[in-house]
Amino acid sequence: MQLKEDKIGGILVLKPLDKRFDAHSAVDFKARMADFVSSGHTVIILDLSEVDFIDSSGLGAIVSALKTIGRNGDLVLCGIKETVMSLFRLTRMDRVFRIFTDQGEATAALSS
Amino acid sequence: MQLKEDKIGGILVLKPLDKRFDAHSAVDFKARMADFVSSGHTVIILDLSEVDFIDSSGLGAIVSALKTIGRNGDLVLCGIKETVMSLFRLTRMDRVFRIFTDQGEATAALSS
Amino acid sequence: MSRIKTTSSIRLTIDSNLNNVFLVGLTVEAICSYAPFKAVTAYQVGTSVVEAVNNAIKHAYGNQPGHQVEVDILLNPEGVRFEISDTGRPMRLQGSHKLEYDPEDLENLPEGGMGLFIINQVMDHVEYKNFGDRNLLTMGKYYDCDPQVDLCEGD
Amino acid sequence: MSRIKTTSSIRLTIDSNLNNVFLVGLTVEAICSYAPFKAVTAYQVGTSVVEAVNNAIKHAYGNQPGHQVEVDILLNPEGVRFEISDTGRPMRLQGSHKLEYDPEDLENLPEGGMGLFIINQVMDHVEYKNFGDRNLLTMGKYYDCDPQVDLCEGD
Ligand SMILES: Nc1ncnc2c1ncn2[C@@H]1O[C@H](COP(=O)(O)OP(=O)(O)O)[C@@H](O)[C@H]1O
Ligand SMILES: Nc1ncnc2c1ncn2[C@@H]1O[C@H](COP(=O)(O)OP(=O)(O)O)[C@@H](O)[C@H]1O
Repeated sequence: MQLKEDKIGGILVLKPLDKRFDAHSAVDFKARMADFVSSGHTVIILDLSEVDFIDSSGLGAIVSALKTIGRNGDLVLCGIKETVMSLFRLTRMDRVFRIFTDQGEATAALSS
Repeated sequence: MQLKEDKIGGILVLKPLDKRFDAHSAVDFKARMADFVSSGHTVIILDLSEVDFIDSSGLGAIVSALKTIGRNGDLVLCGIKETVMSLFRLTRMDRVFRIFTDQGEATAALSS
Repeated sequence: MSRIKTTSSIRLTIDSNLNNVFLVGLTVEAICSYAPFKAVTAYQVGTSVVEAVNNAIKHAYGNQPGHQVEVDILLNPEGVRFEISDTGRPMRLQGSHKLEYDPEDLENLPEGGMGLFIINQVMDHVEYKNFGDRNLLTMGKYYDCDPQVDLCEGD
Repeated sequence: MSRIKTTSSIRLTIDSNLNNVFLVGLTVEAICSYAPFKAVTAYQVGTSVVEAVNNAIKHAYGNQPGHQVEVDILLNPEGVRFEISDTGRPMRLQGSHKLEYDPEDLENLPEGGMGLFIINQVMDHVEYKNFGDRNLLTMGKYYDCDPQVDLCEGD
Protein backbone atom coordinates (compact mmCIF):
# COMPACT_ATOMS: atom_id res chain seq x y z
CA MET A 1 0.00 0.00 0.00
CA GLN A 2 1.30 3.41 -1.03
CA LEU A 3 1.17 5.88 1.89
CA LYS A 4 1.82 9.61 1.54
CA GLU A 5 3.55 10.85 4.71
CA ASP A 6 3.47 14.41 6.06
CA LYS A 7 4.52 15.89 9.36
CA ILE A 8 2.60 18.80 10.83
CA GLY A 9 4.31 19.72 14.09
CA GLY A 10 4.39 16.53 16.13
CA ILE A 11 1.57 15.00 14.14
CA LEU A 12 2.10 12.37 11.46
CA VAL A 13 -0.38 12.61 8.58
CA LEU A 14 -0.76 9.46 6.52
CA LYS A 15 -2.74 9.28 3.29
CA PRO A 16 -3.21 5.90 1.59
CA LEU A 17 -2.97 6.49 -2.16
CA ASP A 18 -4.59 3.22 -3.22
CA LYS A 19 -8.26 3.49 -4.08
CA ARG A 20 -9.08 0.15 -2.52
CA PHE A 21 -8.30 -0.56 1.13
CA ASP A 22 -9.06 -4.26 1.20
CA ALA A 23 -7.87 -7.59 2.60
CA HIS A 24 -4.91 -7.49 0.21
CA SER A 25 -3.61 -4.06 1.21
CA ALA A 26 -4.62 -4.44 4.89
CA VAL A 27 -1.75 -6.83 5.66
CA ASP A 28 0.85 -4.35 4.45
CA PHE A 29 -0.92 -1.40 6.10
CA LYS A 30 -0.91 -3.12 9.51
CA ALA A 31 2.83 -3.76 9.32
CA ARG A 32 3.58 -0.20 8.21
CA MET A 33 1.49 1.27 11.03
CA ALA A 34 3.26 -0.91 13.61
CA ASP A 35 6.59 0.44 12.26
CA PHE A 36 5.45 4.05 12.55
CA VAL A 37 4.29 3.55 16.13
CA SER A 38 7.41 1.70 17.21
CA SER A 39 9.55 4.50 15.77
CA GLY A 40 7.78 6.94 18.09
CA HIS A 41 4.83 8.30 16.12
CA THR A 42 1.86 8.14 18.44
CA VAL A 43 -0.28 11.01 17.18
CA ILE A 44 -1.50 10.12 13.70
CA ILE A 45 -4.08 11.48 11.28
CA LEU A 46 -5.20 8.94 8.70
CA ASP A 47 -6.53 10.78 5.65
CA LEU A 48 -8.83 8.44 3.69
CA SER A 49 -9.78 10.95 1.00
CA GLU A 50 -8.26 8.86 -1.82
CA VAL A 51 -9.96 5.65 -0.67
CA ASP A 52 -13.03 4.61 -2.67
CA PHE A 53 -13.51 1.22 -1.05
CA ILE A 54 -12.93 -0.43 2.30
CA ASP A 55 -13.85 -3.91 3.47
CA SER A 56 -13.91 -5.46 6.94
CA SER A 57 -10.21 -6.35 6.72
CA GLY A 58 -9.41 -2.69 6.02
CA LEU A 59 -11.51 -1.62 8.98
CA GLY A 60 -9.81 -4.30 11.09
CA ALA A 61 -6.37 -3.02 10.12
CA ILE A 62 -7.28 0.51 11.24
CA VAL A 63 -8.62 -0.86 14.55
CA SER A 64 -5.39 -2.81 14.94
CA ALA A 65 -3.40 0.43 14.49
CA LEU A 66 -5.57 2.15 17.10
CA LYS A 67 -4.84 -0.63 19.58
CA THR A 68 -1.11 -0.53 18.83
CA ILE A 69 -1.03 3.19 19.57
CA GLY A 70 -2.96 2.54 22.75
CA ARG A 71 -4.09 5.05 25.33
CA ASN A 72 -0.94 7.17 25.22
CA GLY A 73 -1.40 8.37 21.67
CA ASP A 74 -4.10 9.26 19.21
CA LEU A 75 -5.30 8.02 15.82
CA VAL A 76 -7.98 10.10 14.16
CA LEU A 77 -9.51 9.82 10.70
CA CYS A 78 -10.48 12.36 8.07
CA GLY A 79 -11.64 12.72 4.47
CA ILE A 80 -13.89 9.65 4.50
CA LYS A 81 -16.12 9.40 1.41
CA GLU A 82 -19.84 8.82 1.89
CA THR A 83 -19.86 5.24 0.56
CA VAL A 84 -16.88 4.26 2.72
CA MET A 85 -18.49 6.01 5.69
CA SER A 86 -21.57 3.82 5.27
CA LEU A 87 -19.44 0.81 6.21
CA PHE A 88 -18.10 2.58 9.29
CA ARG A 89 -21.71 3.19 10.31
CA LEU A 90 -22.86 -0.36 9.53
CA THR A 91 -20.17 -1.78 11.83
CA ARG A 92 -20.52 1.12 14.33
CA MET A 93 -16.86 1.99 13.81
CA ASP A 94 -18.04 5.62 13.47
CA ARG A 95 -18.40 5.51 17.27
CA VAL A 96 -14.93 4.13 17.84
CA PHE A 97 -12.94 6.74 15.91
CA ARG A 98 -12.85 10.50 16.02
CA ILE A 99 -13.66 11.44 12.42
CA PHE A 100 -13.04 14.86 10.84
CA THR A 101 -13.93 16.39 7.49
CA ASP A 102 -10.38 17.12 6.38
CA GLN A 103 -6.76 17.40 7.52
CA GLY A 104 -7.29 21.01 8.63
CA GLU A 105 -10.06 20.13 11.05
CA ALA A 106 -8.21 17.09 12.32
CA THR A 107 -4.99 19.04 12.93
CA ALA A 108 -6.86 21.81 14.72
CA ALA A 109 -8.57 19.32 17.02
CA LEU A 110 -5.35 17.48 17.85
CA SER A 111 -3.35 20.69 18.41
CA SER A 112 -5.86 22.33 20.78
CA MET B 1 -35.69 -0.78 -26.30
CA GLN B 2 -37.68 1.84 -24.42
CA LEU B 3 -38.24 4.95 -26.58
CA LYS B 4 -39.72 8.21 -25.30
CA GLU B 5 -41.81 9.80 -28.08
CA ASP B 6 -42.60 13.50 -28.45
CA LYS B 7 -44.08 15.52 -31.30
CA ILE B 8 -42.93 19.07 -31.89
CA GLY B 9 -44.90 20.40 -34.84
CA GLY B 10 -44.31 17.93 -37.64
CA ILE B 11 -41.14 16.63 -36.04
CA LEU B 12 -40.97 13.33 -34.16
CA VAL B 13 -38.51 13.38 -31.24
CA LEU B 14 -37.35 9.96 -30.06
CA LYS B 15 -35.28 9.43 -26.93
CA PRO B 16 -33.97 5.92 -26.16
CA LEU B 17 -34.23 5.44 -22.39
CA ASP B 18 -31.87 2.47 -22.18
CA LYS B 19 -28.34 3.37 -21.16
CA ARG B 20 -26.81 0.84 -23.53
CA PHE B 21 -27.53 0.94 -27.24
CA ASP B 22 -25.92 -2.35 -28.24
CA ALA B 23 -26.35 -5.38 -30.49
CA HIS B 24 -29.16 -6.61 -28.25
CA SER B 25 -31.26 -3.41 -28.38
CA ALA B 26 -30.31 -2.59 -31.99
CA VAL B 27 -32.57 -5.30 -33.45
CA ASP B 28 -35.64 -3.87 -31.71
CA PHE B 29 -34.65 -0.27 -32.49
CA LYS B 30 -34.36 -1.01 -36.21
CA ALA B 31 -37.84 -2.53 -36.33
CA ARG B 32 -39.36 0.36 -34.35
CA MET B 33 -37.77 2.94 -36.63
CA ALA B 34 -39.06 1.16 -39.73
CA ASP B 35 -42.57 1.30 -38.19
CA PHE B 36 -42.31 5.04 -37.49
CA VAL B 37 -41.18 5.77 -41.03
CA SER B 38 -43.81 3.59 -42.68
CA SER B 39 -46.50 5.35 -40.61
CA GLY B 40 -45.43 8.65 -42.17
CA HIS B 41 -42.82 10.10 -39.78
CA THR B 42 -39.97 11.25 -41.98
CA VAL B 43 -38.51 14.10 -39.95
CA ILE B 44 -37.01 12.65 -36.78
CA ILE B 45 -34.73 13.89 -34.02
CA LEU B 46 -32.98 11.09 -32.17
CA ASP B 47 -32.02 12.33 -28.70
CA LEU B 48 -29.18 10.16 -27.34
CA SER B 49 -28.76 12.04 -24.06
CA GLU B 50 -29.66 8.99 -21.94
CA VAL B 51 -27.30 6.68 -23.83
CA ASP B 52 -24.00 5.88 -22.07
CA PHE B 53 -22.80 3.25 -24.50
CA ILE B 54 -23.09 2.44 -28.19
CA ASP B 55 -21.41 -0.32 -30.20
CA SER B 56 -21.10 -0.85 -33.95
CA SER B 57 -24.48 -2.59 -34.08
CA GLY B 58 -26.09 0.46 -32.47
CA LEU B 59 -24.37 2.73 -35.01
CA GLY B 60 -25.47 0.37 -37.79
CA ALA B 61 -29.09 0.52 -36.62
CA ILE B 62 -29.07 4.34 -36.76
CA VAL B 63 -27.55 4.22 -40.26
CA SER B 64 -30.25 1.75 -41.25
CA ALA B 65 -32.93 4.20 -40.03
CA LEU B 66 -31.30 7.00 -42.03
CA LYS B 67 -31.44 4.87 -45.17
CA THR B 68 -35.06 3.90 -44.53
CA ILE B 69 -36.03 7.57 -44.28
CA GLY B 70 -34.11 8.23 -47.47
CA ARG B 71 -33.67 11.53 -49.26
CA ASN B 72 -37.21 12.77 -48.72
CA GLY B 73 -36.94 13.08 -44.95
CA ASP B 74 -34.46 13.88 -42.26
CA LEU B 75 -32.90 12.11 -39.29
CA VAL B 76 -30.72 14.25 -37.04
CA LEU B 77 -29.05 13.43 -33.72
CA CYS B 78 -28.62 15.37 -30.50
CA GLY B 79 -27.46 15.02 -26.89
CA ILE B 80 -24.56 12.68 -27.66
CA LYS B 81 -22.23 12.16 -24.68
CA GLU B 82 -18.50 12.61 -25.17
CA THR B 83 -17.61 8.91 -24.83
CA VAL B 84 -20.35 7.86 -27.25
CA MET B 85 -19.27 10.66 -29.62
CA SER B 86 -15.76 9.20 -29.68
CA LEU B 87 -17.15 6.13 -31.44
CA PHE B 88 -18.98 8.29 -33.99
CA ARG B 89 -15.63 9.96 -34.70
CA LEU B 90 -13.67 6.70 -34.85
CA THR B 91 -16.03 5.34 -37.51
CA ARG B 92 -16.43 8.78 -39.18
CA MET B 93 -20.18 8.62 -38.55
CA ASP B 94 -19.87 12.21 -37.25
CA ARG B 95 -19.60 13.18 -40.93
CA VAL B 96 -22.68 11.23 -41.93
CA PHE B 97 -25.15 12.70 -39.44
CA ARG B 98 -26.12 16.24 -38.57
CA ILE B 99 -25.44 16.38 -34.84
CA PHE B 100 -26.80 19.03 -32.44
CA THR B 101 -26.19 19.79 -28.78
CA ASP B 102 -29.77 19.36 -27.63
CA GLN B 103 -33.40 19.08 -28.76
CA GLY B 104 -33.76 22.87 -28.88
CA GLU B 105 -30.92 23.32 -31.36
CA ALA B 106 -32.06 20.37 -33.45
CA THR B 107 -35.66 21.61 -33.61
CA ALA B 108 -34.53 25.12 -34.56
CA ALA B 109 -32.37 23.77 -37.39
CA LEU B 110 -35.12 21.51 -38.75
CA SER B 111 -37.80 24.21 -38.53
CA SER B 112 -35.85 26.93 -40.32
CA MET C 1 -32.52 4.92 -16.03
CA SER C 2 -32.40 1.17 -16.28
CA ARG C 3 -35.29 -1.21 -16.23
CA ILE C 4 -34.28 -4.85 -16.05
CA LYS C 5 -36.84 -6.73 -18.10
CA THR C 6 -35.20 -10.08 -18.70
CA THR C 7 -32.64 -12.11 -16.79
CA SER C 8 -29.02 -11.85 -17.76
CA SER C 9 -26.09 -13.57 -16.14
CA ILE C 10 -22.33 -13.74 -16.01
CA ARG C 11 -19.84 -15.93 -14.17
CA LEU C 12 -16.66 -14.52 -12.64
CA THR C 13 -13.81 -16.89 -11.85
CA ILE C 14 -10.64 -15.96 -9.99
CA ASP C 15 -7.71 -17.85 -8.61
CA SER C 16 -7.70 -17.95 -4.80
CA ASN C 17 -5.39 -14.99 -4.26
CA LEU C 18 -6.48 -11.88 -2.33
CA ASN C 19 -4.75 -9.88 -5.07
CA ASN C 20 -7.58 -10.72 -7.51
CA VAL C 21 -10.54 -9.89 -5.30
CA PHE C 22 -10.73 -6.20 -6.18
CA LEU C 23 -11.57 -7.20 -9.77
CA VAL C 24 -14.67 -8.96 -8.45
CA GLY C 25 -15.48 -5.89 -6.35
CA LEU C 26 -15.17 -3.49 -9.30
CA THR C 27 -17.39 -5.77 -11.41
CA VAL C 28 -20.15 -6.16 -8.85
CA GLU C 29 -20.18 -2.42 -8.07
CA ALA C 30 -20.42 -1.59 -11.79
CA ILE C 31 -23.25 -4.04 -12.41
CA CYS C 32 -25.15 -2.92 -9.30
CA SER C 33 -24.67 0.74 -10.24
CA TYR C 34 -26.26 -0.03 -13.59
CA ALA C 35 -29.13 -1.86 -11.88
CA PRO C 36 -31.81 0.16 -10.05
CA PHE C 37 -29.97 0.29 -6.73
CA LYS C 38 -29.24 3.40 -4.73
CA ALA C 39 -25.54 4.33 -4.89
CA VAL C 40 -24.84 3.33 -1.28
CA THR C 41 -26.65 0.02 -1.77
CA ALA C 42 -24.69 -0.78 -4.94
CA TYR C 43 -21.52 -0.09 -2.98
CA GLN C 44 -22.53 -2.23 0.01
CA VAL C 45 -23.65 -5.13 -2.17
CA GLY C 46 -20.21 -4.97 -3.80
CA THR C 47 -18.61 -5.03 -0.35
CA SER C 48 -20.70 -8.05 0.65
CA VAL C 49 -19.54 -10.04 -2.35
CA VAL C 50 -15.93 -9.02 -1.64
CA GLU C 51 -16.36 -10.25 1.96
CA ALA C 52 -17.73 -13.57 0.73
CA VAL C 53 -14.88 -14.05 -1.74
CA ASN C 54 -12.29 -13.05 0.89
CA ASN C 55 -13.79 -15.67 3.21
CA ALA C 56 -13.60 -18.39 0.57
CA ILE C 57 -9.93 -17.59 -0.01
CA LYS C 58 -8.95 -17.13 3.64
CA HIS C 59 -11.04 -19.79 5.33
CA ALA C 60 -12.13 -22.36 2.73
CA TYR C 61 -8.72 -22.42 1.00
CA GLY C 62 -6.58 -21.31 3.99
CA ASN C 63 -4.97 -18.57 1.88
CA GLN C 64 -3.56 -21.12 -0.58
CA PRO C 65 -3.47 -19.91 -4.19
CA GLY C 66 -4.16 -22.32 -7.06
CA HIS C 67 -7.84 -22.90 -6.35
CA GLN C 68 -10.87 -21.34 -7.97
CA VAL C 69 -13.53 -19.10 -6.53
CA GLU C 70 -16.58 -18.69 -8.76
CA VAL C 71 -19.15 -15.92 -8.55
CA ASP C 72 -22.31 -16.32 -10.61
CA ILE C 73 -24.23 -13.08 -10.99
CA LEU C 74 -27.88 -13.19 -12.04
CA LEU C 75 -29.56 -9.90 -12.82
CA ASN C 76 -33.28 -10.55 -12.49
CA PRO C 77 -36.24 -8.19 -13.00
CA GLU C 78 -36.70 -7.81 -9.23
CA GLY C 79 -33.18 -8.05 -7.87
CA VAL C 80 -29.71 -9.48 -8.14
CA ARG C 81 -28.56 -12.89 -6.99
CA PHE C 82 -25.01 -14.11 -6.34
CA GLU C 83 -23.81 -17.68 -6.09
CA ILE C 84 -20.31 -17.88 -4.65
CA SER C 85 -18.71 -21.27 -4.69
CA ASP C 86 -15.46 -22.88 -3.64
CA THR C 87 -14.17 -26.43 -3.32
CA GLY C 88 -12.33 -25.91 -0.05
CA ARG C 89 -13.06 -26.59 3.60
CA PRO C 90 -16.76 -26.18 4.43
CA MET C 91 -17.81 -23.53 6.95
CA ARG C 92 -18.89 -24.71 10.38
CA LEU C 93 -22.37 -23.29 10.62
CA GLN C 94 -22.71 -20.71 13.32
CA GLY C 95 -25.93 -19.27 14.69
CA SER C 96 -26.54 -15.59 14.22
CA HIS C 97 -23.91 -13.17 13.02
CA LYS C 98 -23.91 -10.50 15.65
CA LEU C 99 -21.40 -7.76 16.11
CA GLU C 100 -21.57 -6.67 19.72
CA TYR C 101 -18.83 -4.67 21.32
CA ASP C 102 -18.25 -1.63 23.48
CA PRO C 103 -16.81 1.21 21.33
CA GLU C 104 -15.07 2.58 24.49
CA ASP C 105 -13.32 -0.68 25.33
CA LEU C 106 -10.15 -0.22 23.28
CA GLU C 107 -8.55 -3.58 24.05
CA ASN C 108 -11.59 -5.56 22.98
CA LEU C 109 -12.48 -3.81 19.74
CA PRO C 110 -13.01 -6.32 16.91
CA GLU C 111 -10.27 -6.60 14.29
CA GLY C 112 -12.07 -9.37 12.42
CA GLY C 113 -15.29 -11.32 12.45
CA MET C 114 -17.18 -8.51 10.73
CA GLY C 115 -17.52 -10.06 7.25
CA LEU C 116 -20.52 -12.31 7.83
CA PHE C 117 -22.16 -9.56 9.88
CA ILE C 118 -21.86 -7.13 6.95
CA ILE C 119 -23.20 -9.72 4.50
CA ASN C 120 -26.20 -10.45 6.70
CA GLN C 121 -26.94 -6.78 7.30
CA VAL C 122 -26.74 -5.81 3.64
CA MET C 123 -28.31 -8.72 1.77
CA ASP C 124 -32.01 -9.65 1.84
CA HIS C 125 -31.30 -13.35 1.56
CA VAL C 126 -28.22 -15.38 2.57
CA GLU C 127 -27.90 -19.15 2.43
CA TYR C 128 -24.86 -21.39 2.79
CA LYS C 129 -24.89 -25.00 1.60
CA ASN C 130 -22.37 -27.76 1.20
CA PHE C 131 -22.72 -30.16 -1.76
CA GLY C 132 -20.11 -32.89 -1.52
CA ASP C 133 -16.88 -31.17 -2.44
CA ARG C 134 -18.46 -27.83 -3.28
CA ASN C 135 -19.55 -25.05 -0.92
CA LEU C 136 -22.15 -22.61 -2.18
CA LEU C 137 -23.09 -19.29 -0.66
CA THR C 138 -26.22 -17.80 -2.22
CA MET C 139 -27.09 -14.17 -1.55
CA GLY C 140 -29.86 -12.01 -2.96
CA LYS C 141 -30.79 -8.35 -2.85
CA TYR C 142 -33.97 -6.71 -4.14
CA TYR C 143 -33.68 -3.43 -6.02
CA ASP C 144 -34.32 -0.49 -3.73
CA CYS C 145 -34.72 2.21 -6.31
CA ASP C 146 -37.54 2.69 -8.81
CA PRO C 147 -36.05 4.82 -11.60
CA GLN C 148 -39.59 5.61 -12.79
CA VAL C 149 -40.18 7.37 -9.48
CA ASP C 150 -36.95 7.97 -7.55
CA LEU C 151 -33.90 9.90 -8.41
CA CYS C 152 -31.41 7.02 -8.16
CA GLU C 153 -28.05 8.43 -7.19
CA GLY C 154 -26.48 5.25 -8.55
CA ASP C 155 -27.58 6.12 -12.06
CA MET D 1 -4.75 7.26 -8.48
CA SER D 2 -3.97 3.66 -9.21
CA ARG D 3 -0.60 2.11 -9.81
CA ILE D 4 -0.72 -1.50 -10.95
CA LYS D 5 2.27 -3.20 -9.39
CA THR D 6 1.46 -6.89 -9.71
CA THR D 7 -0.61 -8.87 -12.17
CA SER D 8 -4.16 -9.73 -11.28
CA SER D 9 -6.66 -11.61 -13.37
CA ILE D 10 -10.28 -12.61 -13.67
CA ARG D 11 -12.26 -14.76 -16.09
CA LEU D 12 -15.71 -13.79 -17.30
CA THR D 13 -17.97 -16.47 -18.77
CA ILE D 14 -21.32 -15.86 -20.42
CA ASP D 15 -23.77 -17.95 -22.33
CA SER D 16 -23.86 -17.04 -26.04
CA ASN D 17 -26.81 -14.67 -25.86
CA LEU D 18 -26.53 -11.00 -26.88
CA ASN D 19 -28.60 -10.22 -23.79
CA ASN D 20 -25.59 -11.01 -21.55
CA VAL D 21 -22.97 -8.97 -23.39
CA PHE D 22 -23.61 -5.68 -21.57
CA LEU D 23 -22.46 -7.36 -18.34
CA VAL D 24 -19.07 -7.95 -19.96
CA GLY D 25 -19.06 -4.33 -21.17
CA LEU D 26 -19.84 -2.93 -17.71
CA THR D 27 -17.09 -5.09 -16.20
CA VAL D 28 -14.39 -4.15 -18.69
CA GLU D 29 -15.26 -0.45 -18.46
CA ALA D 30 -15.10 -0.56 -14.65
CA ILE D 31 -11.75 -2.37 -14.59
CA CYS D 32 -10.27 -0.07 -17.25
CA SER D 33 -11.55 3.01 -15.42
CA TYR D 34 -9.71 1.79 -12.32
CA ALA D 35 -6.55 1.19 -14.36
CA PRO D 36 -4.49 4.17 -15.53
CA PHE D 37 -6.40 4.73 -18.75
CA LYS D 38 -7.91 8.00 -19.91
CA ALA D 39 -11.70 7.97 -19.62
CA VAL D 40 -12.26 7.80 -23.39
CA THR D 41 -9.72 4.99 -23.72
CA ALA D 42 -11.34 2.96 -20.92
CA TYR D 43 -14.65 3.39 -22.73
CA GLN D 44 -13.26 2.39 -26.14
CA VAL D 45 -11.43 -0.64 -24.76
CA GLY D 46 -14.77 -1.71 -23.24
CA THR D 47 -16.40 -1.24 -26.64
CA SER D 48 -13.71 -3.34 -28.33
CA VAL D 49 -14.29 -6.26 -25.98
CA VAL D 50 -18.05 -5.95 -26.53
CA GLU D 51 -17.45 -6.07 -30.30
CA ALA D 52 -15.31 -9.19 -29.94
CA VAL D 53 -17.90 -10.94 -27.77
CA ASN D 54 -20.73 -9.92 -30.12
CA ASN D 55 -18.73 -11.41 -33.00
CA ALA D 56 -18.20 -14.70 -31.15
CA ILE D 57 -21.94 -14.95 -30.50
CA LYS D 58 -23.12 -13.80 -33.95
CA HIS D 59 -20.50 -15.37 -36.19
CA ALA D 60 -18.78 -18.22 -34.33
CA TYR D 61 -22.02 -19.50 -32.77
CA GLY D 62 -24.44 -18.19 -35.43
CA ASN D 63 -26.57 -16.54 -32.73
CA GLN D 64 -27.29 -19.87 -31.08
CA PRO D 65 -27.54 -19.71 -27.29
CA GLY D 66 -26.24 -22.56 -25.12
CA HIS D 67 -22.54 -22.06 -25.83
CA GLN D 68 -19.90 -20.31 -23.76
CA VAL D 69 -17.88 -17.22 -24.48
CA GLU D 70 -14.95 -16.71 -22.13
CA VAL D 71 -13.11 -13.47 -21.54
CA ASP D 72 -9.88 -13.64 -19.55
CA ILE D 73 -8.74 -10.25 -18.29
CA LEU D 74 -5.14 -9.78 -17.19
CA LEU D 75 -4.24 -6.50 -15.53
CA ASN D 76 -0.47 -6.16 -15.89
CA PRO D 77 1.85 -3.39 -14.70
CA GLU D 78 2.10 -1.97 -18.22
CA GLY D 79 -1.31 -2.64 -19.71
CA VAL D 80 -4.36 -4.86 -19.93
CA ARG D 81 -4.72 -8.03 -21.97
CA PHE D 82 -7.89 -9.83 -23.02
CA GLU D 83 -8.24 -13.39 -24.23
CA ILE D 84 -11.65 -14.00 -25.77
CA SER D 85 -12.41 -17.57 -26.66
CA ASP D 86 -15.22 -19.56 -28.18
CA THR D 87 -15.68 -23.12 -29.47
CA GLY D 88 -17.69 -22.22 -32.56
CA ARG D 89 -16.90 -21.73 -36.22
CA PRO D 90 -13.43 -20.27 -36.81
CA MET D 91 -13.10 -16.89 -38.53
CA ARG D 92 -11.87 -16.89 -42.09
CA LEU D 93 -8.83 -14.67 -41.85
CA GLN D 94 -9.20 -11.49 -43.78
CA GLY D 95 -6.48 -9.01 -44.68
CA SER D 96 -6.70 -5.54 -43.23
CA HIS D 97 -9.77 -4.18 -41.53
CA LYS D 98 -10.47 -0.99 -43.37
CA LEU D 99 -13.56 1.12 -43.17
CA GLU D 100 -13.78 3.11 -46.36
CA TYR D 101 -16.94 4.78 -47.48
CA ASP D 102 -18.28 8.07 -48.79
CA PRO D 103 -20.28 9.83 -46.02
CA GLU D 104 -22.38 11.52 -48.74
CA ASP D 105 -23.36 8.29 -50.49
CA LEU D 106 -26.48 7.44 -48.48
CA GLU D 107 -27.28 4.11 -50.15
CA ASN D 108 -23.82 2.70 -49.53
CA LEU D 109 -23.27 3.71 -45.90
CA PRO D 110 -22.09 0.74 -43.83
CA GLU D 111 -24.60 -0.85 -41.46
CA GLY D 112 -22.15 -3.52 -40.33
CA GLY D 113 -18.56 -4.57 -40.76
CA MET D 114 -17.33 -1.97 -38.30
CA GLY D 115 -16.53 -4.24 -35.34
CA LEU D 116 -13.11 -5.51 -36.38
CA PHE D 117 -12.21 -2.01 -37.59
CA ILE D 118 -12.99 -0.56 -34.14
CA ILE D 119 -11.01 -3.32 -32.41
CA ASN D 120 -7.98 -2.74 -34.63
CA GLN D 121 -8.14 1.04 -34.22
CA VAL D 122 -8.44 0.95 -30.44
CA MET D 123 -6.19 -1.90 -29.34
CA ASP D 124 -2.38 -1.90 -29.54
CA HIS D 125 -2.20 -5.61 -30.25
CA VAL D 126 -4.74 -7.96 -31.85
CA GLU D 127 -4.19 -11.60 -32.70
CA TYR D 128 -6.63 -14.31 -33.73
CA LYS D 129 -5.74 -17.99 -33.52
CA ASN D 130 -7.52 -21.26 -33.92
CA PHE D 131 -6.53 -24.22 -31.69
CA GLY D 132 -8.43 -27.32 -32.75
CA ASP D 133 -11.95 -26.70 -31.49
CA ARG D 134 -11.17 -23.42 -29.75
CA ASN D 135 -10.81 -19.95 -31.26
CA LEU D 136 -8.83 -17.39 -29.33
CA LEU D 137 -8.73 -13.64 -29.91
CA THR D 138 -5.99 -11.93 -27.91
CA MET D 139 -5.99 -8.16 -27.59
CA GLY D 140 -3.76 -5.86 -25.59
CA LYS D 141 -3.73 -2.18 -24.71
CA TYR D 142 -0.97 -0.23 -22.94
CA TYR D 143 -1.95 2.28 -20.28
CA ASP D 144 -2.10 5.79 -21.70
CA CYS D 145 -2.22 7.74 -18.51
CA ASP D 146 0.47 8.20 -15.88
CA PRO D 147 -1.38 9.15 -12.68
CA GLN D 148 1.92 10.39 -11.23
CA VAL D 149 1.97 13.03 -13.95
CA ASP D 150 -1.37 13.35 -15.74
CA LEU D 151 -4.76 14.21 -14.49
CA CYS D 152 -6.49 10.98 -15.56
CA GLU D 153 -10.13 11.75 -16.22
CA GLY D 154 -10.88 8.07 -15.81
CA ASP D 155 -9.86 8.23 -12.17
N1 LIG E 1 -16.33 -19.40 3.17
C1 LIG E 1 -15.98 -19.84 4.40
N2 LIG E 1 -15.46 -21.09 4.55
C2 LIG E 1 -15.11 -21.54 5.76
N3 LIG E 1 -15.25 -20.82 6.89
C3 LIG E 1 -15.75 -19.57 6.84
C4 LIG E 1 -16.14 -19.03 5.58
N4 LIG E 1 -16.61 -17.79 5.82
C5 LIG E 1 -16.52 -17.57 7.14
N5 LIG E 1 -16.01 -18.64 7.78
C6 LIG E 1 -15.80 -18.75 9.25
O1 LIG E 1 -16.61 -17.77 9.90
C7 LIG E 1 -15.77 -16.86 10.67
C8 LIG E 1 -16.35 -15.46 10.62
O2 LIG E 1 -16.19 -14.92 9.31
P1 LIG E 1 -16.22 -13.36 9.07
O3 LIG E 1 -17.39 -12.77 9.81
O4 LIG E 1 -16.20 -13.11 7.62
O5 LIG E 1 -14.93 -12.78 9.76
P2 LIG E 1 -13.37 -13.04 9.49
O6 LIG E 1 -13.22 -13.57 8.11
O7 LIG E 1 -12.75 -11.70 9.68
O8 LIG E 1 -12.94 -14.03 10.56
C9 LIG E 1 -14.40 -16.98 10.07
O9 LIG E 1 -13.38 -16.63 10.97
C10 LIG E 1 -14.37 -18.45 9.65
O10 LIG E 1 -14.06 -19.27 10.75
N1 LIG F 1 -15.40 -14.34 -33.87
C1 LIG F 1 -15.67 -14.51 -35.19
N2 LIG F 1 -15.87 -15.76 -35.68
C2 LIG F 1 -16.14 -15.93 -36.98
N3 LIG F 1 -16.21 -14.94 -37.89
C3 LIG F 1 -16.02 -13.67 -37.48
C4 LIG F 1 -15.73 -13.40 -36.11
N4 LIG F 1 -15.55 -12.06 -36.01
C5 LIG F 1 -15.74 -11.54 -37.22
N5 LIG F 1 -16.01 -12.49 -38.13
C6 LIG F 1 -16.23 -12.27 -39.60
O1 LIG F 1 -15.71 -10.99 -39.95
C7 LIG F 1 -16.73 -10.13 -40.48
C8 LIG F 1 -16.50 -8.69 -40.05
O2 LIG F 1 -16.74 -8.57 -38.64
P1 LIG F 1 -17.08 -7.16 -37.99
O3 LIG F 1 -16.11 -6.15 -38.53
O4 LIG F 1 -17.11 -7.30 -36.53
O5 LIG F 1 -18.49 -6.73 -38.56
P2 LIG F 1 -19.94 -7.41 -38.43
O6 LIG F 1 -19.92 -8.30 -37.24
O7 LIG F 1 -20.85 -6.26 -38.28
O8 LIG F 1 -20.15 -8.16 -39.71
C9 LIG F 1 -18.04 -10.72 -39.97
O9 LIG F 1 -19.14 -10.41 -40.78
C10 LIG F 1 -17.70 -12.22 -39.95
O10 LIG F 1 -17.85 -12.78 -41.24
